[in-house]
Amino acid sequence: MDMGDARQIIAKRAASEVKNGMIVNLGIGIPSLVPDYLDASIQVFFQAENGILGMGPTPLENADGNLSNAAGYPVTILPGGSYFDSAIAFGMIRRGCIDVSILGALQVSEQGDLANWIVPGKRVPGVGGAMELAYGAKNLIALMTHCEKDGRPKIVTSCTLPVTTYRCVKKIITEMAVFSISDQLLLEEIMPGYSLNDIRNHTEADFKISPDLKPNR
Amino acid sequence: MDMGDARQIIAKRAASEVKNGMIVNLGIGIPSLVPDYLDASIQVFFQAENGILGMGPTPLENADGNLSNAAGYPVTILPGGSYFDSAIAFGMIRRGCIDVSILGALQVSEQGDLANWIVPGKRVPGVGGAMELAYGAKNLIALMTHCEKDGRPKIVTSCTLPVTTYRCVKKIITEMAVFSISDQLLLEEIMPGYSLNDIRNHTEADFKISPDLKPNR
Amino acid sequence: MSLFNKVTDYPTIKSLFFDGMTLLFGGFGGVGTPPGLIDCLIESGVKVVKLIGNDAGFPWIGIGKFICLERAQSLIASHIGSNPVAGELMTQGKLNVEFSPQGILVERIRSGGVGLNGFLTEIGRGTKLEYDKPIIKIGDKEYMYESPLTGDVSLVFAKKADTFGNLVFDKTARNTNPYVAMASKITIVEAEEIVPMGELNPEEIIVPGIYVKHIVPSKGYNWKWIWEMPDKSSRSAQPAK
Amino acid sequence: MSLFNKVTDYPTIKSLFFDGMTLLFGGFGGVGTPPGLIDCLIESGVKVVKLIGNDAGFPWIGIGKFICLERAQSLIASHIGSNPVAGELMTQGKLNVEFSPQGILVERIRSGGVGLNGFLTEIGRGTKLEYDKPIIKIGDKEYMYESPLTGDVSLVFAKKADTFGNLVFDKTARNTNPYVAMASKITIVEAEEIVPMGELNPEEIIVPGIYVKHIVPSKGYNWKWIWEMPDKSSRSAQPAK
Repeated sequence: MDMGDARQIIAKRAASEVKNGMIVNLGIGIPSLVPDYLDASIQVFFQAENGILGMGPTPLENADGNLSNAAGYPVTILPGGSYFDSAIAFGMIRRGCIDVSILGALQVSEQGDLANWIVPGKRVPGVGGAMELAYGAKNLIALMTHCEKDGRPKIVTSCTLPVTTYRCVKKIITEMAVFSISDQLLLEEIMPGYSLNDIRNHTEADFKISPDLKPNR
Repeated sequence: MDMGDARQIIAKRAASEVKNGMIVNLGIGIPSLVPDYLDASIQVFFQAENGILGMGPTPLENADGNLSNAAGYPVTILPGGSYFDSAIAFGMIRRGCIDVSILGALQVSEQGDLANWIVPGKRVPGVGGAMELAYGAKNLIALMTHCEKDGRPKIVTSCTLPVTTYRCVKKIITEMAVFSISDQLLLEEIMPGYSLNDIRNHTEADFKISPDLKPNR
Repeated sequence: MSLFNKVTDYPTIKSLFFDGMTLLFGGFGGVGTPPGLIDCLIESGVKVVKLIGNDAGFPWIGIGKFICLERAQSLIASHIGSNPVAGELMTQGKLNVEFSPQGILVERIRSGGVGLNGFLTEIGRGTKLEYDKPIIKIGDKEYMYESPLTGDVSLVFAKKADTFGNLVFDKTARNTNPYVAMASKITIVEAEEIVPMGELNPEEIIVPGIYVKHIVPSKGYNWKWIWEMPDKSSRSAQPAK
Repeated sequence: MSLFNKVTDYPTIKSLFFDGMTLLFGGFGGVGTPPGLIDCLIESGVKVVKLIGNDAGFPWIGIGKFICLERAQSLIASHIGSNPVAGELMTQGKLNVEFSPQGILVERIRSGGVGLNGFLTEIGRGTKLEYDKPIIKIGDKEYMYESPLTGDVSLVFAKKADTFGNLVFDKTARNTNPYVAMASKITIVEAEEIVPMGELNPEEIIVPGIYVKHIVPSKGYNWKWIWEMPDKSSRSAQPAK
């Protein structure tokens, strides 16, 4: 499977975590693809940390330079939406007003430690709002391809990359599997085309198998 | 002189401290009388800690219940005025945006300590915004009658009442005299009808006499 | 988007109150304290372990009405001067009052409301209001630690609410309300006007609906009396014409 | 009230900048960073000891243009990912970068802007971003102390200003601007529109004029390019129709 396909599969599976009436924050990368897979019947408020609640779809024309999401891309606003400053945007985030935050990840440990802000010596983007999103969201879902391009697993015993926030990830979705993390790392789903053995072979962390383990729909 | 006359004399003298272009906060009590003595040519912005900048005169009719000063009395708003919440109102105050704050006082010490919030066992109104006004204002002027009704002096060596804020008062105006306080308490003016001896007899604190000492206009 | 309709009625609100709750209320000298929700609180018969708000109101206005019933165990406020009954209860040991400087108090509510863990300040240092607050040394300076305040229930007064709970305030009735709205598990809003979602300009919204749980229509406010009382000397705090 | 007229021109602004100043800038990913004032800063030839703002912008947008000139000694920001030049300068030791979590950074600016002395938080505890920040124990919990940030000069972008400096912002171009406007000795505003005092609705004003020292008219903004660049893959972060 190529990287692009994997990203779409992950995004599609993540979309099923978004329920009617939720307040949702999406990180950059794979999470930004999630809205494409939301059922039309789902009504949610998308929040962005630059200061908007109730983001609507990308405008088809006449984009407004002063109306963008946290990545700087043009958006619209839905009825009931509001603008505010970025201190209040993060106030909402820290205070636990976000029902689900879906973030991209570089590594997740079996305790739910998230690493997604720096690859020392290579990429130094800075942490942005990730630490607070990880800290405050009622439910934090990490999306990532199961392994690095060179095959190294990203679900690890202990993060080798600098940690963004400790013990924050509640669910991991990759193209191979879905894990939950509460007291322990639990395999919840095996995605189509993969076997339990595939997952064992590509996961560094120890995991238990959920009694409800099911192959993906 | 009766108390009412003394209050008017103090307010009138205090009004001459308000200069064109200033941002001004007035406390309750004698300070609230100051605007009555402002020259019509003086343009200032009055700020109140409940969340308004640019207060105008008391409305002559149709007072708006949702438009009041910090004491709850009806006001109006002038062109250029704004509303904000009370956290921002106090942000302005602590940050030093108020050019002059004119507060009523119960006692002022020779170091400029202000006591104006509590008379233990008698009056317990609570401190309100006085501590922050005293802390933040570029210039803090305390207004009070020179003595208690029983004759005890209010300008003291050291406050016997609980202190609101230490070393904050820059000027004291009473019906008998005007003092400045920087390194020391300095008599700047003797008000009409009083002598230097009167002031000495009714002031507990030590004071020096300003080289520029002048009787009041 | 009826999914986001939070409008309800007073009987429903009454059932949300519970004995032992910590209650935050908006308002400044009674102005902006939701009168309908205070009446509802009174009718509920509930006892409050801690009241948090700018002041004690007046005996017949704002939170004052409730305080006079002696059903509050403690109060954190910046002053109680306008409510002599509160002073008496305090003196008699029936109401435990903690005074906080006015701007510090609203910042403590904000600190809780935005999910921070308190802040440092010099305001009140060395005075009676230091209580036993921790003194923190940063570099060679010492500051007081002010703890964040949060509650179980917040009572808020707004000019307009849409059905999602986006709020707009009116003039100086805004005061502490925006932060009180952020600081409790359950925020209840009494609004002078309730409009459909989409009717408020997103730019003028002061409190986003995300913070609001329940909305009831106001039956009108009553704080104009403050300056209409014959026993209060009129006060002009502004430049005379 | 011409007394309160703060409108001036770019040459006057240029003369306000000085070597060694600490500069705060509004904006989020370039959006809302005043382009005319940044150009003016560039033309001034001044060196800045400390830059403080949400991010490093893009190499040709926002504060990024200035950073690329290597005239800033240090930067406090939440990320520099959109400006590779900033990353290179950091790696080469030519730009000292302190990373602060995004919401914590704007709260630090606010803390300075409202005259408080910093705050406590758990955000970033145990991570690389702890730096050598003081750890404060309150009760049995440990928090990081975050210091307030203030500057000599703040650069702010507004939709509308009246001549007194009352400010209104536009949609998501508001972001950090309101707090940046409060946190420096000299706040300079670039406004898309300047109107006489009294023309703004007092209720819609986000930053009261009390904080603003100088106002210049904007020559237009330039951040729409961000999504028009051919080398950036388009990104839909919202529900598709």
